[in-house]
Amino acid sequence: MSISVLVQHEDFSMADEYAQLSRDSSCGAVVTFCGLVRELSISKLHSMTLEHYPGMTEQALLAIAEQAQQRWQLGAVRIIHRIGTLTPNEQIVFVGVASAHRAAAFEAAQFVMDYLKTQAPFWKKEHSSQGQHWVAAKTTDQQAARRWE
Amino acid sequence: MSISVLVQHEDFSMADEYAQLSRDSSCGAVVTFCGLVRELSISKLHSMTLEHYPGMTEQALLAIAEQAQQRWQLGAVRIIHRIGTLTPNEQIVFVGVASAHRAAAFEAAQFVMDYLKTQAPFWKKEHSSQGQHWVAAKTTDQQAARRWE
Amino acid sequence: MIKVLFFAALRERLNTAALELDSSSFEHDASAAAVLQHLQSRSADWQQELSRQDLLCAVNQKLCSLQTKVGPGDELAFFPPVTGG
Amino acid sequence: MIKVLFFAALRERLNTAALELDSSSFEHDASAAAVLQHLQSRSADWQQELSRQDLLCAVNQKLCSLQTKVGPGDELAFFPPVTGG
Repeated sequence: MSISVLVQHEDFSMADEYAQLSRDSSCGAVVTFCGLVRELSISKLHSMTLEHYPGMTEQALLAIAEQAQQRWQLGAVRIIHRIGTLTPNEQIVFVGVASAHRAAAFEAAQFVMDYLKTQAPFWKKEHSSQGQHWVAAKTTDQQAARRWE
Repeated sequence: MSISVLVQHEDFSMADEYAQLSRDSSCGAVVTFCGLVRELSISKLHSMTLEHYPGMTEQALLAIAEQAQQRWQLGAVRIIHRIGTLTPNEQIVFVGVASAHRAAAFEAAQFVMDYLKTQAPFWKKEHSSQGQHWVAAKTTDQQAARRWE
Repeated sequence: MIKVLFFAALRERLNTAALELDSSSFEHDASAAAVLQHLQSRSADWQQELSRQDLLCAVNQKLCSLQTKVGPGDELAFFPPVTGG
Repeated sequence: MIKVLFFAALRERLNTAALELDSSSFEHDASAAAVLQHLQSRSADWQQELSRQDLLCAVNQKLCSLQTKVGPGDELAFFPPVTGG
């Protein structure tokens, strides 16, 4: 079982991440999630700044990956989250899970995203044509995380 | 909304598929599933042959993608399934979904795989050190598909 | 004519991929079950192979029940549970 | 010393990223709530910002409740609900 988490300014390559995840010859299922910076509905987004809590963030992501590993039989879990300034269409977050079974891979990837959204110390600030403002947390994310309790 | 399905002998490129799916600037979430040929636990797998029902298979995949589109708000659904002879570690199937919301992307990708597993006319034959045999359908796949009814 | 196709293990066991039946030998509103019954009567082997509980049926390339009506020009297919993905 | 950190909107509103408190001014088994109360008493602004219902607290880089005990050398952090991903 391989777990790895990264918090970085640099972009990541989906192709490289997938190649790494699909290497384990006992895992027939690879699920990936990618989150990207998207346009806003009410104003023009110029950029987004991602703040984090250095030290705690890495620990939180690692703890989430370890919980996933305890709940499901997984071959690999990989989490990458970017910080700093990102512009529309840029990649923000990658979660990849390899497993022998697709149900485990799908559920673990969802679990990781739901917990990351509610427990990993990242904060987004949007810079748009209407000025800058901190993104508000969504109750739907809290609800999504609660289903795993 | 873009739907596309392919049934082909040729391999596919996860990188190309992801690049295509992540293009839609209104979709912040991209979920992919890849199924790969894996080793057998009891014997050495030499290869696997995938038979299909030409014509019906494409229609079945399209119908599954369309049902997903009706159930969730999606930007794109892409399904690729290979046929013919595949060797260990080769890619078999790709399902990619882009959506504005991650829950929709995750659920739609799972739905597509669950229905593909139980409704799309493909049959696997394994060629191993113990001879050749047709893979048996799994009741867990039937159960997985039933949860969407 | 009614076209009948077999796939995978069933195709191998029957040693038949496709055959054409004269639709005039069936009633006007015959069902897939009637065609199946006709095929089962061909031999003890066919009887056995085509009586499996898990046999799936498609009419004109759509999964359906054996109650589905079939007629001239229709394409029927029988096959084991699918195992793709 | 007890180290206290603020993040994101809270950091901006308090205009403070970090501060250090003399741990001797707290009881031996003081909780994060006691530290929070001390910080709230600094001004009306701090009182308001640090009384939000959705305020999260981490002790030594782990999310925890305000009942968690803190002491010399500990790192406390207060921040708004997280919005990564």
